[in-house]
Amino acid sequence: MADKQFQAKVFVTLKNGVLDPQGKAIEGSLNSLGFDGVDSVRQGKVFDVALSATSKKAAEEQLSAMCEKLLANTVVEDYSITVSG
Amino acid sequence: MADKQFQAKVFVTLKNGVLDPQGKAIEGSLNSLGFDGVDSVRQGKVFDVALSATSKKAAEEQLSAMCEKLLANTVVEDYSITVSG
Amino acid sequence: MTVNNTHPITEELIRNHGINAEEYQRILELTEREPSFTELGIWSAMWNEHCSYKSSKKWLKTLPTDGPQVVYGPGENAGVVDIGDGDVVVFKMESHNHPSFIEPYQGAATGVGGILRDVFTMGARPIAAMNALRFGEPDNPKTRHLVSGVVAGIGGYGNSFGVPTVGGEVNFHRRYNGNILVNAFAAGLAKSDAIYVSKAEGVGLPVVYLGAKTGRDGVGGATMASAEFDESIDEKRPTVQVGDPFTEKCLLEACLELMASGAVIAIQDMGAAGLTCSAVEMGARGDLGIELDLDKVPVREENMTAYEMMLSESQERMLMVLRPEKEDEAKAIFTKWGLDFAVVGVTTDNLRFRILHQAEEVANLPIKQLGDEAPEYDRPWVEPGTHSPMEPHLFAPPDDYSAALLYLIGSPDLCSRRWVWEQYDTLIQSNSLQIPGGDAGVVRVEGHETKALAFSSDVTPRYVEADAYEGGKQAVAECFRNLIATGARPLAATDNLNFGNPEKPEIMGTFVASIRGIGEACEALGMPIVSGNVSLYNETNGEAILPTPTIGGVGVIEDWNAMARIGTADEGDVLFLVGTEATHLAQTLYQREILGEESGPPPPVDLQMERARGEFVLAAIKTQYASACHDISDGGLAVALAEMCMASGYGARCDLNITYPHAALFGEDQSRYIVAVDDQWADMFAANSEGSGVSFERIGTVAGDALIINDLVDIKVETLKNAHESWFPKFMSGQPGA
Amino acid sequence: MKTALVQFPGSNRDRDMIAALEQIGGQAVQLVWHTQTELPACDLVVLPGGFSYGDYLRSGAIAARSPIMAAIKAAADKGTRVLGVCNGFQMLTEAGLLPGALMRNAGLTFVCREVMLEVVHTNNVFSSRYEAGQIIRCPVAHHDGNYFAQADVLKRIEDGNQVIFRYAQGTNPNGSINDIAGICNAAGNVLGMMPHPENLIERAHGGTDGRALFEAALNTLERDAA
Ligand SMILES: Nc1ncnc2c1ncn2[C@@H]1O[C@H](COP(=O)(O)OP(=O)(O)O)[C@@H](O)[C@H]1O
Ligand SMILES: [Mg+2]
Repeated sequence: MADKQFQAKVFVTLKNGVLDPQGKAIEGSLNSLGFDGVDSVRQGKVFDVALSATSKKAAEEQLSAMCEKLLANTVVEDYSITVSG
Repeated sequence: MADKQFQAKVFVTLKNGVLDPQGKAIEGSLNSLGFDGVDSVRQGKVFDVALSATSKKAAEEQLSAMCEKLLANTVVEDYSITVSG
Repeated sequence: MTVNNTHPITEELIRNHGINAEEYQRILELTEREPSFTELGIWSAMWNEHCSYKSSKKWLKTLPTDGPQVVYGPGENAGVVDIGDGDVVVFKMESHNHPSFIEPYQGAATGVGGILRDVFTMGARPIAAMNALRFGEPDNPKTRHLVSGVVAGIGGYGNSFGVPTVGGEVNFHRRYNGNILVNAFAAGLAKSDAIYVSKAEGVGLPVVYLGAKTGRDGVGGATMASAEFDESIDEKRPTVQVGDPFTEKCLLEACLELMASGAVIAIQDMGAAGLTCSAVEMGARGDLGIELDLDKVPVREENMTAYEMMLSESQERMLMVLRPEKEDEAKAIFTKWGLDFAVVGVTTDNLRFRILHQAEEVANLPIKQLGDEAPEYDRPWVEPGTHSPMEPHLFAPPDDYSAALLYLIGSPDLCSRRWVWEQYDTLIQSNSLQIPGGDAGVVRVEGHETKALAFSSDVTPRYVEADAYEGGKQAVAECFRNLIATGARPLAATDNLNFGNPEKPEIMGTFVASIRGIGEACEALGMPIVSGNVSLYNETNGEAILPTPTIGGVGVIEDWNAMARIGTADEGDVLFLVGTEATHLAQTLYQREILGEESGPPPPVDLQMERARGEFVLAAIKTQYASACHDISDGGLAVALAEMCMASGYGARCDLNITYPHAALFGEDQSRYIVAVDDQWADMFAANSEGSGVSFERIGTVAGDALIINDLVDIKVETLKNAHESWFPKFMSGQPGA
Repeated sequence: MKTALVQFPGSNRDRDMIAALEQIGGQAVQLVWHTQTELPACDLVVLPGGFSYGDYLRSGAIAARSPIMAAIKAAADKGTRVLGVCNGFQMLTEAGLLPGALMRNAGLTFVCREVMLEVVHTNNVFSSRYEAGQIIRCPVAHHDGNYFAQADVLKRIEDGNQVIFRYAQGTNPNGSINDIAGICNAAGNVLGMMPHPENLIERAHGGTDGRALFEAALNTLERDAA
């Protein structure tokens, strides 16, 4: 069965309770820039992954394997995946 | 008029054609880890911003101002915003 | 699909390539027909100011460039200087001003990447880096953002690559508001019999592409680097490139392995107008033609035109002429390091630069003319005016000398740069003997028991602005002094000449006069210029930067056990002033920061005296009389004493014979040092200076926890430190009071 | 003592580390390339500092997934000494040989300066030549040295006397939780630390406080006795 092309987005964000120096700093600068509506900022990563797989499900499985193996450090990070065919 | 709470996601990604050394390295690593279905990886940032504004529209305006001023380096990066709440 | 390489050659297109009417005429003659679009791009890349030095060549030729120690002078990727025992030091300084203003992090980072490549292309492993930075005034809204971006970019690249940053400069001035300067210096170490140059040899040999893939990065960048800024700057943004220090580090290791394997005949890094400049250089130097097949060039973007590939400034790439029998071995090395390796062309005997793309010829030009017959201009220039001397009595004394000193050492141009250099890895390679904070950075020569090299970067733009000739001399003299102050014998220098629009006779005049000064000083102080870089058109909306000819000097220390430092004075040591009481207050920081004026002539430099005093101090350090040493520069004697106190943690008690107190303390008279001497040697030291005819004065002793000068200054060292250390962090954190 | 040092693309303090190991150990270090799958016979494996893979994705993350890592894990389980400094420490946490993670410095910038370290425990093969509670000088040079571990993990390593080095006298340069600068595994044969003892081992470095760590790890006393 031939492979199909998929475009996926993988989000990797810090677990709650893990401190986020970058987010904190950005929050601070935003406030000092006058954006006082900002209550909190957390910084995460997003990966745009182009991959080929036999099915959307197969693609999703591969992607979560990638997260477990490399893309996320599950000690401090959570991940989520969205695949569009 | 009282402010409402909004949860926003801000995506900051490299402009097309701009070299993405990180994405390149991750791509290589995924391939050598056996994920040979992976065709390309581009890495970007995602910011989870909690903010209060008078309206969704106001929130969106504030957020794009934040991107222009701080969150994105518009010389090499594009940004997109989604507001919920 | 096939890419369209053709494009009508209109007058506007020609103008947009920065080519004027005469130049285009010349291009027609040399091409012997109307150039193709790709050819026009190639001509413009080779003939723009950045690559051709067409405005400056005439004057650069007047600089002293040789000496027994010089192995390769200007013209190669970097200068090469003999340091004995079969070792050479390879160094150069280069600007990345415009890119850094547009995108401070990447602009500065790729600037560092470029200069490192210049050094290791020649076969040298980089061992030290410096960066000379000029920013607009602190309260300019752009300044903080530019400082943080540039510093992070320099660190981001250099730290990851793994070279210690051992020195540099930071200045703030209104005249850099719209046009900052980022000058990066790098030095490397090599064996004198293992130096590689760009001159190709042999016909029919493979031309190999090495390193990272080609994208559309910086297409037109070389043209941008020579264009004046205006409000339309945003349109120039796409030409900014992203650096990849990781790939550069792999490229370094791969190139050094490759060279060791004997596979390299000629090698050249791809800098401005990458493939074009590097290929033409190799061919023209070696009297060979070069033929390139662009279909073989590793690309990372689709549908790239020949024009884009030839002008791309994608980073971390090199071009090499290879010994054919070594191809497999060479390829294996690059595969091991995960880098591209592609045979993209061949050397020919027809002296043509021939480019094929999609099996069509897109360029066919005379390679020698491309390389050597760039226009050379004798731009009109006017001799800059000079100022009559200003006596000390013309300057108001401070109400409170302690307060004035505290203010000065806490001011933007004199405060500690720790905030900057702690973001740089100053220790990597385990050879750093002196890191930033002293007069020059010092690193050991690996594989040698006692030898070390010293590096300093210097220029005082306000002096050059006031008197370009004296200012040029002073830049070299201060560099000489900073090297001497560590116990190094100055060997040679590189320069980075940053000026405004050379088409303006006044600017050209400043350029000419400062080169005259630099040349005379280099001659007199035995520091030939072995490499350099010119950056012109540093203007925004018609206002030029302060003329800023940065000098990067290198000196050798035969035995680092006999080295001097700024902070090693011990309680009870006697402090000597080498030189005489200061009288010059015009163009000093005292005048600018305390009196709020910038006027008059800069302090003149007597080159004979500079040399005599330098050699005396050097001898004193080598014979280990000096327990500490510091040259006197910005801020004068009082600031120099304060800097020594802060560095050692000890106070000092000084009694000076003084005619004009404010001139004596803050005057910036040149060619002066403070030397600390163990009191048991003090008389001997004094006798020696008498003997050598060098003027000196015994000014005090190292004692207590406060700096005390006559009845004028009395400040605790702790208080000095706080004032000195606080400005930069405060400023960068956006706190008021900075 | 046979020593092996693993090199990754982007390692750059490997040469500093090799110099220190050879100077103090008096023996040539065996170099191992990251793509190898077996270690040479050795008693000590060193993961050097630097920017393996440019520190892209996360510092040490990609290196921690390279082929040689399995062999290093196996060796560690068998009791072979493993030392990770700076980027090496980051790899050890990423590879799961040590708990916790090294996050971006609290100040967000790269920091290179000398700090003071408290030697907390001397119960292992790396710190045994120091006195417990001794304060030593040591340089740091990193961008991601901000040690973090979830509360339960933190309690476990503190109670298990696995915190070997702490930033002392208010010199914590990166915001590390509990001022943690270096930790070892429960067995005590794997040590990770952010500071660079290899950069403070001879007069030219301005101090030798880093030597004792290598003397211990390399058993130089035993060697000298023999
Ligand atoms: N951008 C920089 N990077 C590294 N070191 C710097 C930088 N700017 C200044 N320094 C260091 O700060 C110290 C003071 O600088 P400066 O006042 O220019 O020295 P000098 O007056 O001796 O020329 C020197 O050791 C210099 O190397
Ligand atoms: Mg100096």
